[in-house]
Amino acid sequence: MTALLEAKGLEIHFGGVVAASDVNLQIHEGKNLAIIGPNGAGKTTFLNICTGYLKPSAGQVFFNGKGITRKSPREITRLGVARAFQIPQLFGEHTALENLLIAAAARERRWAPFTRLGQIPERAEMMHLLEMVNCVHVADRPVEELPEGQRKLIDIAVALALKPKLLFMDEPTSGVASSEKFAVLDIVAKALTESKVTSVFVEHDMGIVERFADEVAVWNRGEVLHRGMPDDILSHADVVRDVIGEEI
Amino acid sequence: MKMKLLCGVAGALTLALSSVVLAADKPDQLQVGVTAFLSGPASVFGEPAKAAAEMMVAEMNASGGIGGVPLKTYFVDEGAGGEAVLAEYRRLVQDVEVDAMFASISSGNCNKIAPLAEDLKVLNFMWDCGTQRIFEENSYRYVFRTQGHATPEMLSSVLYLLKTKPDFKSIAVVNQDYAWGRESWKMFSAALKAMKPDVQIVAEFFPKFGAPDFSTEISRLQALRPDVIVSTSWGGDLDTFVRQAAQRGLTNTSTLVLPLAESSLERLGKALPAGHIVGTRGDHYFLHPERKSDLAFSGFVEAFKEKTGAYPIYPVFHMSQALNALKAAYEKAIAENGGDWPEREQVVDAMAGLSFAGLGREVRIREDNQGIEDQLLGTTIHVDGHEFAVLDNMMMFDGDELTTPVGQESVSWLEQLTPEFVGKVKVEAFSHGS
Amino acid sequence: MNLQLIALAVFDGVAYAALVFMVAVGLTLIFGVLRILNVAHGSFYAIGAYVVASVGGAIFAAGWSPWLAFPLMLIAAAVVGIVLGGLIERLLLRRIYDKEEALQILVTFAVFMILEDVQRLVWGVQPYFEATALQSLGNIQVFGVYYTVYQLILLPLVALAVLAGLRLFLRHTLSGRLILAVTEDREAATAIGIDTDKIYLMTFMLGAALAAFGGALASATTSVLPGIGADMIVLSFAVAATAGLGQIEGAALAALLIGLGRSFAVYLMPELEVLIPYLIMLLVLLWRPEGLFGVTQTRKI
Amino acid sequence: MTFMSLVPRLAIPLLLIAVALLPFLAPWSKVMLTLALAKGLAVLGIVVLLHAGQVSFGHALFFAVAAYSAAFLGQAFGGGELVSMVLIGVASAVVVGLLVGLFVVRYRYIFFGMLNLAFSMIVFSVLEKFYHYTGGSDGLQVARPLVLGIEMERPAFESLLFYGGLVIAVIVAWAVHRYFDSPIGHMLKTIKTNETRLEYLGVSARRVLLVGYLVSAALCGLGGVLMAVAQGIVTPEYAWWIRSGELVFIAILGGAGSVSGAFVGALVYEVVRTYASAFAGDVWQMILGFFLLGIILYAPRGLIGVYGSFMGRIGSNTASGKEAKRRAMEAAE
Repeated sequence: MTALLEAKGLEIHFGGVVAASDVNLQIHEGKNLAIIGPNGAGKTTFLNICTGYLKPSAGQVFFNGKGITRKSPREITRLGVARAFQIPQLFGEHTALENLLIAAAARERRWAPFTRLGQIPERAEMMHLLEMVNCVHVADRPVEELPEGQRKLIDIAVALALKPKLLFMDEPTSGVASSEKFAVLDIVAKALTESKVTSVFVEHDMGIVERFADEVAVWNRGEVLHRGMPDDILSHADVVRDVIGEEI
Repeated sequence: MKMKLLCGVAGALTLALSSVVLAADKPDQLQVGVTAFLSGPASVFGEPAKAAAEMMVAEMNASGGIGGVPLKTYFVDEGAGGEAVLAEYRRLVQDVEVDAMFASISSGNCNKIAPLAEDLKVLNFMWDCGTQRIFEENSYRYVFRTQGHATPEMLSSVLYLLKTKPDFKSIAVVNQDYAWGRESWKMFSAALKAMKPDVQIVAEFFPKFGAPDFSTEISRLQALRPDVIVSTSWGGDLDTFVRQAAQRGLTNTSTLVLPLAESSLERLGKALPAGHIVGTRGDHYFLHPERKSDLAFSGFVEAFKEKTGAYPIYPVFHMSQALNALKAAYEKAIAENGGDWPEREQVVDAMAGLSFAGLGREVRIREDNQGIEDQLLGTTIHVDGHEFAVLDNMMMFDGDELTTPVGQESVSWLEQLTPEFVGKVKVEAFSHGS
Repeated sequence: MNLQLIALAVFDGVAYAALVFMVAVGLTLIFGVLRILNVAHGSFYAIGAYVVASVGGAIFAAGWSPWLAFPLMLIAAAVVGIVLGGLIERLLLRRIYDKEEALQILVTFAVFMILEDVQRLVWGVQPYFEATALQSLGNIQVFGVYYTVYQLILLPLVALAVLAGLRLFLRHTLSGRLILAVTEDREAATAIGIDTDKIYLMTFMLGAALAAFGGALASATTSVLPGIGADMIVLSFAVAATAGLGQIEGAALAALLIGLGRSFAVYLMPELEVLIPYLIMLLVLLWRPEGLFGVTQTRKI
Repeated sequence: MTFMSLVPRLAIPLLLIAVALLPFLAPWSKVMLTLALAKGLAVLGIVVLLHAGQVSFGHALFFAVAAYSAAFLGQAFGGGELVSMVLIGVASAVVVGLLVGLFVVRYRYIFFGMLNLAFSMIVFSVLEKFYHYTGGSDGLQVARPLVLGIEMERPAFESLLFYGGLVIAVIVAWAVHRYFDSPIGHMLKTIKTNETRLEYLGVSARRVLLVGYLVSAALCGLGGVLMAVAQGIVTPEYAWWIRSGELVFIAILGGAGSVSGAFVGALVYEVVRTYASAFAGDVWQMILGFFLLGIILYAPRGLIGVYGSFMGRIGSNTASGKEAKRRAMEAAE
């Protein structure tokens, strides 16, 4: 099994708070990795480092064997790493479809000034993506008017529109009503499989982790404490005490 | 296509309208547009000129107007900016159809308006602006200047300085940074270097137009100690400079030469000490040595002081010249037209060689449409009865001798002057009491 | 350039910097708290100057003591700050705190345009000059050059006093601490129950009063005429931006930098005089985008 | 389709025809309208940046750069040629736009505005100070240029400028409209709403903004050249901060972000300004100030927004009310 992404010895701290301390992690192609851990454990920081939003004070990140530690989010994205956010990062004034079309135009580098966004060749593909995340009925509504749950889905769809090799998702089900969480993740998982995307997702809901993760990594105080198959990890005593206990 | 059709129809319509030629009947009124600064720093000139124009027009109309036709004036604020002035100028000429325009105070506006007036074929008096370039660079049929220009003003200042203070060695300049400040210094220095080749120019400052503070320049000048400091500034800039210079004792060590200070005398009050040289942009002075005992003159001065709270300054004189030039031109044209009201073109023809007098000495229009005006300068003195400096040791220079000859360019003409010119030039002297 | 000239240039620069600081510090204070760049700030400066020049002119002409010039300046500044600043904050700014930045700036731009004409209507267009305060302190000779005590000594002292006073006020009084709290974190301050409305009003009045005080002090050294506000505002923008918006001590240093730059330019390259403030601002901002003392803010995702 | 629902769609052509015919009724207005067009073009440049949520308080810089380039060209060739003036003017605005833009696109909001201000004040000071090259604060004369080698009289030249300007304005407005609807135009808009996401799409927000900045510089430049030849003079005041403020003012007045609003705003502004300064010389700035306050406080979508909701209200009495309102808004933007 080859590592699609590899983090080696990452270090970063904010003031006195250690957000990453000798973090080493390999992400394997074709697997869904869940990251769990208490608040402030450094999970989002890890995502921020891997996608170039933060620069670690020490350590390195490799994607497909290529160093990306000092690269910007833009360069890393262009290498095939996409990201969905805890708070959906969308273009609020644009419609759901337009959000996807902009992503598609970015992917295909459609810079010609007189082609209309609504008429780019990727339109059908994007409609299909919207269908996959069950949002076709809101395609023409500005996303700032949509409920959080739908915005989360569109945020993920925007990331998928880039056809990434690797997708980071920061708490894909937070803000989604608990009765819908599974439905949402079903949709996402289906879309991921369909597009053959490797994913890493930060998650607090252990039910979700259990159902969707192929592997689990446990974070605490900026360190990776454990790593393994969901069943093993979720029954691990320390994990139950430090992470899951807190979650309940 | 549609546009073309529309243009065609409308074009035909305008043609039809304009082909109705109006005979030169005596109009109900003679309309004159006046551009002047009514806002901004130069309103120190525009406001008195406007007040004067209203007084003089009322007086003219009371005595039958021009050829029996009363005058009506329209004022345009030059302070609104060049583009608004031009728009308003067009509106007055094309819409209101004024008979003549007086434009303007600013040389910049004169530069813009002169070619426009020529194209619109409207009689235009450059009633106050000083730039000598307009008639040196182009010739005009419709544009005239009813007063002198910058060259005699600067040349007379240099001559007065050389006559009253022949032994000075060094000079510095503090002028406003805009065309007038730069051009006037170019001419002043050209004339000075030509007539006193050994003069030392120790500093040239062009602080920003409207600068509120000259402290740094004054420190520098105090360290340099030039014998003479010239400044062609005016309005608030001049007032501020003189006050700050006086406060810090610069006026004790250097003689100031201030060609435009006649317009600041009253405002400066006691701040301008005795012994400094003041020019009047012509022979413009509320105590004009030849006119002050003339009842028409002193009556106007008193009435003006009554109305505005201040004595008349040079733009008032310039306004009187423009109005009197208009009157003289129409009267001449009427006479040449056998007593009938003249066509506009006939009035323009009548401008050739016209002579007229406003509040000062007589002015004559030369063949290049430039007015020839005498120049009066003096040295400040403080006397009882005036809360501000007045002029003593006055000299009147003949405008003919000092104005660049027709067809020559001012700076090169000034450069070929010689030190002998100082002695040759004709001067009439007056003292404060005379 | 010899030592004497350097000293002279420094004196001139410091006196100039003192005046600019007074205006810029008010601007930066207002920005720090209200997050509004107040274009009308220059108008407060001009109106402060006009009030002192016209009222002073009247009372000294009536034979009052020239020493009244100094209390008059303080009173004029306070009145302009409280009345004009208060009115503008309550009637206008309060309604636009939730609007876009561009609209906020334009509102103050509109106020600036209105106040320009108000000045013209009230005081006319002729320059006022009222130097009683300056004359009453006399001159002092340094290196054979006469300076006014007012400019060489009083202005820098007043500027230092204002700087020290502001520091004391902000660090050691309740109101001041509240202002600082709002400057540092608006949301948190609101969350813990600080009455931001009151703080905004107070800050705006204080900032406006400082600008008016700058104008009042300047009125003794310069002609007061239409347009002085427009020039002062861009200059104080430059100072505030160079320092880092919201930085009070920084504004003092930036004012000094720009004041000295300007006076040395007059001695060395007079042509560059007007360019200097903007060149300094540009170089500083290119090197440090948030200004000399500004703090970078990152967005949480 | 009722008549009322047709009105919004016809509004712009009707307004265009009205403006085109005005000079026949009032000949003096031709130049005023040309100046309004020139400003409208520059305001369109501001509108482009407003789409990215950025406000430049120094865009008069490009106006001035292009105007002075045209003036220098005219002086160098003793009159010059209108077409080359336009091309060189716009090209120099774009070149300066690139130099300035490379720096300023790294900044946002207040710092973007201030840096632009600083650049424009530097250019302003240089134009004002270096008298021997730039004519100082009095500026440079721009003699009436040849048009494709033909010498023209003033009336014909002014008509050409006006109608030529009108045609160019229509073409440019259409082009900008299309630019806004293109992918890169939409990306420009996302700089306002979510620049982080844009970067996470693999797009350089700076580059997107730089493109917008160059477009806006070119538009300001085009306006500047038109202004220079229409006025026959260029002055440093073209680059002054109040000029830049005026452009932003007009953009908000017309309707922030609206293409046609830029021209409607410029037209209204120019008319109000001309009449206010003619008939209320002492208070024209005050009138404009209150006008601006009223717009921001009571009609933040500008004149275009006022028009849109007005048409909507009329339309709402009819069956197709909503449709009419939507069309009115569409037509307006």
